[in-house]
Amino acid sequence: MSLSGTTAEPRAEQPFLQHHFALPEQQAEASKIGMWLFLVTEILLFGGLFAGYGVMRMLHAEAFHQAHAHLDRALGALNTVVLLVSSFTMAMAVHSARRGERRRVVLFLLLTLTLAGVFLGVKYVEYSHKFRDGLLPGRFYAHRGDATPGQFMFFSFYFLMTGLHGLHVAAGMVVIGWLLRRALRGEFSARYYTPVDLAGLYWHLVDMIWIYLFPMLYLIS
Amino acid sequence: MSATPQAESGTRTYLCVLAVLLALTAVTVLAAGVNFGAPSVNVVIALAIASLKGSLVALYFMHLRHERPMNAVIFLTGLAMLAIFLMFCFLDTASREPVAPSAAPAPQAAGGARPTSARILRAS
Amino acid sequence: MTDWNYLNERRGLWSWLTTLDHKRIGVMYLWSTLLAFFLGGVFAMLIRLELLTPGKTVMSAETYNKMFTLHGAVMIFLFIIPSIPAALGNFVLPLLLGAKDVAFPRLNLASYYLYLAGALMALASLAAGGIDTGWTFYTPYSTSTGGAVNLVTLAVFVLGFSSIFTGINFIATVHKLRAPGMSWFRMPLFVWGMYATAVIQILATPVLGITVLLLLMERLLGIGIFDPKLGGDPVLFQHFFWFYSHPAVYIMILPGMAIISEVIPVFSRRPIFGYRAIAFSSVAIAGVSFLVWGHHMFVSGQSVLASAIFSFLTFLVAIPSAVKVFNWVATMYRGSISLQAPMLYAICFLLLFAIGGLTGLFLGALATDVHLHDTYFVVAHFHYVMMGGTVIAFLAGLHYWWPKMFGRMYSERWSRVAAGLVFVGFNATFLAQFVLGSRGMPRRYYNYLPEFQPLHILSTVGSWTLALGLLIMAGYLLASLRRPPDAPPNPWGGLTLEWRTGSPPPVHNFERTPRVEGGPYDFPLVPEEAAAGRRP
Amino acid sequence: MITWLRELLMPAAGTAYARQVDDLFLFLTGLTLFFFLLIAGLTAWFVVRYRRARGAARGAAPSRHTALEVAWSVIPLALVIVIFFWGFHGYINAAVPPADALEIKVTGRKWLWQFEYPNGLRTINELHVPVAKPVRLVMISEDVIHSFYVPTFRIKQDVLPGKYTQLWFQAAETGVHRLLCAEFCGTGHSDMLGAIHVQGAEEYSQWLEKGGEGAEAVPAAQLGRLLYAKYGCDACHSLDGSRGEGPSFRGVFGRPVRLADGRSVPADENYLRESILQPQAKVVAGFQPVMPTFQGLLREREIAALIEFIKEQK
Ligand code: HEA
Ligand code: HEA
Ligand code: HEC
Ligand code: CUA
Ligand SMILES: [Cu+2]
Repeated sequence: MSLSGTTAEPRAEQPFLQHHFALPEQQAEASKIGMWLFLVTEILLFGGLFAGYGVMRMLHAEAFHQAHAHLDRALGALNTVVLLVSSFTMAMAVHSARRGERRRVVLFLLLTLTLAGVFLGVKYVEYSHKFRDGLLPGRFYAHRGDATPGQFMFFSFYFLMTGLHGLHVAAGMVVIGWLLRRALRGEFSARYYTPVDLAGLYWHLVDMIWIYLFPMLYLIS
Repeated sequence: MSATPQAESGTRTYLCVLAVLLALTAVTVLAAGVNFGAPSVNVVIALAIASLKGSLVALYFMHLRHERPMNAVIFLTGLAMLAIFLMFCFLDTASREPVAPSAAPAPQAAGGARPTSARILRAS
Repeated sequence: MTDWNYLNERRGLWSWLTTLDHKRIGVMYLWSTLLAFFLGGVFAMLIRLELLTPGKTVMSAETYNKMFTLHGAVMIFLFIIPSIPAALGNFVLPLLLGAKDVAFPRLNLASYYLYLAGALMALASLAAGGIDTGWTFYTPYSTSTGGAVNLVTLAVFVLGFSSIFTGINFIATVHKLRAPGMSWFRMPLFVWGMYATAVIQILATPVLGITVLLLLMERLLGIGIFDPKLGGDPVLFQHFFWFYSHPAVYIMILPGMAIISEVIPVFSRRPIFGYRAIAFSSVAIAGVSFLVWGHHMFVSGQSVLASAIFSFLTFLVAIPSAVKVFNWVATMYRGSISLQAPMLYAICFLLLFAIGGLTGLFLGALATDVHLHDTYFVVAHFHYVMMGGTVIAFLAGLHYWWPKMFGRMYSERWSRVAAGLVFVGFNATFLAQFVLGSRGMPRRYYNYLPEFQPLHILSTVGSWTLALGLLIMAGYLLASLRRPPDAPPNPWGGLTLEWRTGSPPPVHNFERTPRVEGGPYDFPLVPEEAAAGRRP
Repeated sequence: MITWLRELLMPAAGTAYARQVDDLFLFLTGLTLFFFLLIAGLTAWFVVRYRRARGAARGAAPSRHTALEVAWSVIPLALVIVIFFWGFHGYINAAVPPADALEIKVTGRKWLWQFEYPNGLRTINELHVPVAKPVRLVMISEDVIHSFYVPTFRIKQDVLPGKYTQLWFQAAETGVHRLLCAEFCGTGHSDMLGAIHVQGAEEYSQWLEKGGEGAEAVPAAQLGRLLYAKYGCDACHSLDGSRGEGPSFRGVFGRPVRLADGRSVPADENYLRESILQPQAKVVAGFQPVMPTFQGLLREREIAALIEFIKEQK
């Protein structure tokens, strides 16, 4: 896609079109490529944690197995479901935006936001249990009577991974909130909804990462 | 516009995908309970299912199925790099030579007896 | 020449700090990185001074250790990584593509402010007691030593994202903002180089981010992953670190190679030899660079199997570099060569990079690396590729685009003097270090055996010559700014798009979006001797 | 010419293996010189011949030439593959010690090397080995990563905390070789030196019998000075009064010492002895308790010698 060709309508009618782009398509595609590149960096950021987790698990298989028993599978599964559904609602939000159905966009964004809130709520419950039992990362690990040593290592990674992921969820909520505001102002249309599109991509990635975290942390058998 | 999927995937598609995702979640949880002999089998199964779910999200929710291929290329390159990173980290950890003073046993004396990769390489 | 340009259309500090113009952001990056280079250079001079005699010359061991750590960190994270892409690249890439700006101007500015923040944090660490870990932050030393390590790791994290943002911007720009008629194989090779660089920046830098975060967590929470006492593995840190830092060395050299690929054809008035070979080798280097990081760990306790694999893959990287070198040389054949400043530096690059790269083979070979690892041989190797390669190429680019950026020509005579001093001084400084290393002088040594002193003296004196050369360069470049604008739009007779607009360019780069008919180096085979734009 | 280069670039070779390494090193040096001269030569020629001022016959020149391009990709490829196997061959032999090797345990710590021989004898910064017999070092660190480096043997191996690594060599002739620490480990990194004494079988076994003694002749204070360097006290304690990792020995003896816990004790013989054997017992104010204990490492006579030596530093 190059600068060639002229825009259908004068720029005046395309307030969102930045000066250095010739066409809305060009701008939209550029932003999309940018977003995917950003998602890749996110994957590799978490990748470091995956690598560390994998190696430590190779070195302390037994301890990891013992330790993961302290996690609440039910809550983990619940959160997985919550996040999957939120992913669906987000996809619907984008879908409606593309169709220019502004009211449904708002509706689905609201749903997604609530589900994200639920997710963090559940995490809060889980965390508070761990804190109470002294299942804390690193040198703060205070749990007594472990069968095998080195279980703190599991919780180091549990908190690092879910923590970083949680931060991403929170950030996502901020973005969705901002989208809601713009959607309510009716700034999006079938011709311009890139922000919704990009936020959607981000949200699905956050979901995808959890899809891996869940079995890695909760389902070691 | 060309950024949007050529073949619109509609509400129904999204609903189906969601259903499958939820089903697969149930499957992993159940599978985790079953004992397939070696624990490694469970790990493989769990990760396989996760990858299946992941690709569904990527293909439909993230439109990669209908997008222009460029974005998919970017995504896959990222995954490839991640794979390389994990692969070498694990390979090194798995193939370290257990060394020990003949008195005390090595920290991970597990494979003390088996011919170490160095010996194999040397033999070849 | 146009009197309204990006420099003077809007005035005042505020107009700079809030600008979204890639040219202005590039210029801000340029001054910042040059400042960092100067700073790193000052530290270098102090290092060399201390090494003039064994034992204490001017500073204590503690100070010395902080000195080389800071020197390395500043040169790598604050200077060489951003230097060519974020400073020169930001300025010329859109021009070369015939675009009005990069794809995401706001992201571009954000990148600069992240850089600024990171730089300030890194320098603040000086006040906070400095750090003595070496730029490689090896655990468990880095988790047990005192000082401002936490602050610096955070700084590195921030700087990483500034670099990532530049990468994202460049890739999106190359894909979406090429001028009409500019097919992929009509792109100047500089763009290809930048593209390959951006790929590495995006794929490698996040891992650096998580690495320093884990290091931070290790220090704050004692999570144990790198701490043998807690069942962790200190060698794993080295895997994490080098997964970024080896590709990072190609983040450094690819832009350098990219500049050389522009300068040599222009000053030889010849189509570049093997355009596609050079373009693809850039991409090849980017790809393979992810498979070789273990060659920094041959004696680290890494498994023999891993070492063997990494050693083999390391050698494969050498091939595309070889291809490039030979193509550059072949380009000069039957050319019409003029030795103006940029070409002078380009030729310095050819010679110095060849040495630096070839000595890389000593280090890639297992048996020899065991002896040479962590000796001055390694120090010499990477200064030949980084200072002699990248920095010299950066200077070539600086002299090549200086007229375009600031609308001024600089003194030809002084530029020759400076180049000469730099070349001689550099070799004196670092050739000596090859011998030091192969004779068994370890690096990061505050104190050394008397038998090594003669070579250290040579090296130190060399560094003074080098510094003199660079200071002269700084002198005439800065002096040129105080003269009225005198640069023609196309002083060197280049064919790429940036020469088709004013020097300095107008705010939106081109009066009219240019259309591209031919390739970037289609010089007429028999060049008119009236070399375009020679100064009267 | 070759030997001249070898002498110029490499330290003397103390093992047969070292010579193998040198061969590869010299081959690579030749390769480097060749390609450098090739590139420099061509560049110089073109620059002179085709200077813009000069009206040389330029005419048409191809901007691509497949045969040429293939050649200069394939030839380097072939070369590097040769180099790889050459280097790999040496490395793999160095990596796998012979089964019958004599085993010595090495412990690295900030900033000294400690050796433990099969018969339980311990030495510091001084490794004694028999000539022409394979020796296997099993190494571990007590703090950070160090690296065991013997330039004349062309061998190096990082010494890790919490995990054993190994190294082996077979010294060709009797003599003394230098041992260095090659991985940055802090303030004393460049002072973490040692010596490897390669002795004839006879001499070596006698040395072992005598429990490593051999310095009776030397008067106490002189012996103290030797030990001061040998045991790496100099890494932390200066003699010129300048403050290092630890306090200077200059004028220590006799004056009252302020301790971290506020107390003040006179620096008499007993204090010095204690400071050497249990450094953490009385920590000097303003210093970290980083001094390693020398309990069980020093023979009675050596302790006396060190104290004598410290007393002399007025
Ligand atoms: C600009 C940065 C840069 C570049 C481009 C390179 C390029 C290369 N480097 Fe280097 N390297 C560093 C920066 C760089 N390096 C740094 C900073 C360190 C130390 C980090 C630290 O520890 O602090 C290091 C360390 C380092 C090591 C680890 C040493 C050790 O610590 O033990 C190794 C080992 O394999 C290595 C190898 C190579 C190789 C094979 C290349 C190859 O890419 C070179 C390819 C180029 C050529 C081969 C020359 C051109 C070709 C010809 C002239 C034709 C003839 C060619 C053939 C016959 C093959 N480098
Ligand atoms: C980009 C990378 C880079 C560059 C350019 C340099 C440049 C130099 N370096 Fe350094 N160096 C490193 C990266 C670099 N270094 C790294 C990564 C390490 C390892 C650190 C570690 O072990 O952790 C290292 C380590 C290192 C050591 C080893 C320390 C040790 O192991 O104990 C030594 C010793 O001689 C040294 C010397 C020098 C010298 C003399 C220069 C000279 O070339 C410097 C010359 C520059 C100047 C004198 C400044 C002049 C600048 C200006 C005048 C500004 C220009 C302004 C305008 C144009 C307006 N460096
Ligand atoms: C790792 C560094 C280090 C090494 C090696 C070291 N010391 Fe020390 N030493 C210290 C430090 C730090 C102190 C001060 C804190 C303390 O008293 O523990 C100290 C204190 C002392 C003192 C008390 C000095 C005073 O001013 O009161 C004596 C005596 C001493 N050391 C002797 C020795 C001898 C003898 C050796 C070698 C056999 C040696 N040290 C090796 C670090 C070191
Ligand atoms: Cu021990 Cu350096
Ligand atoms: Cu490398």
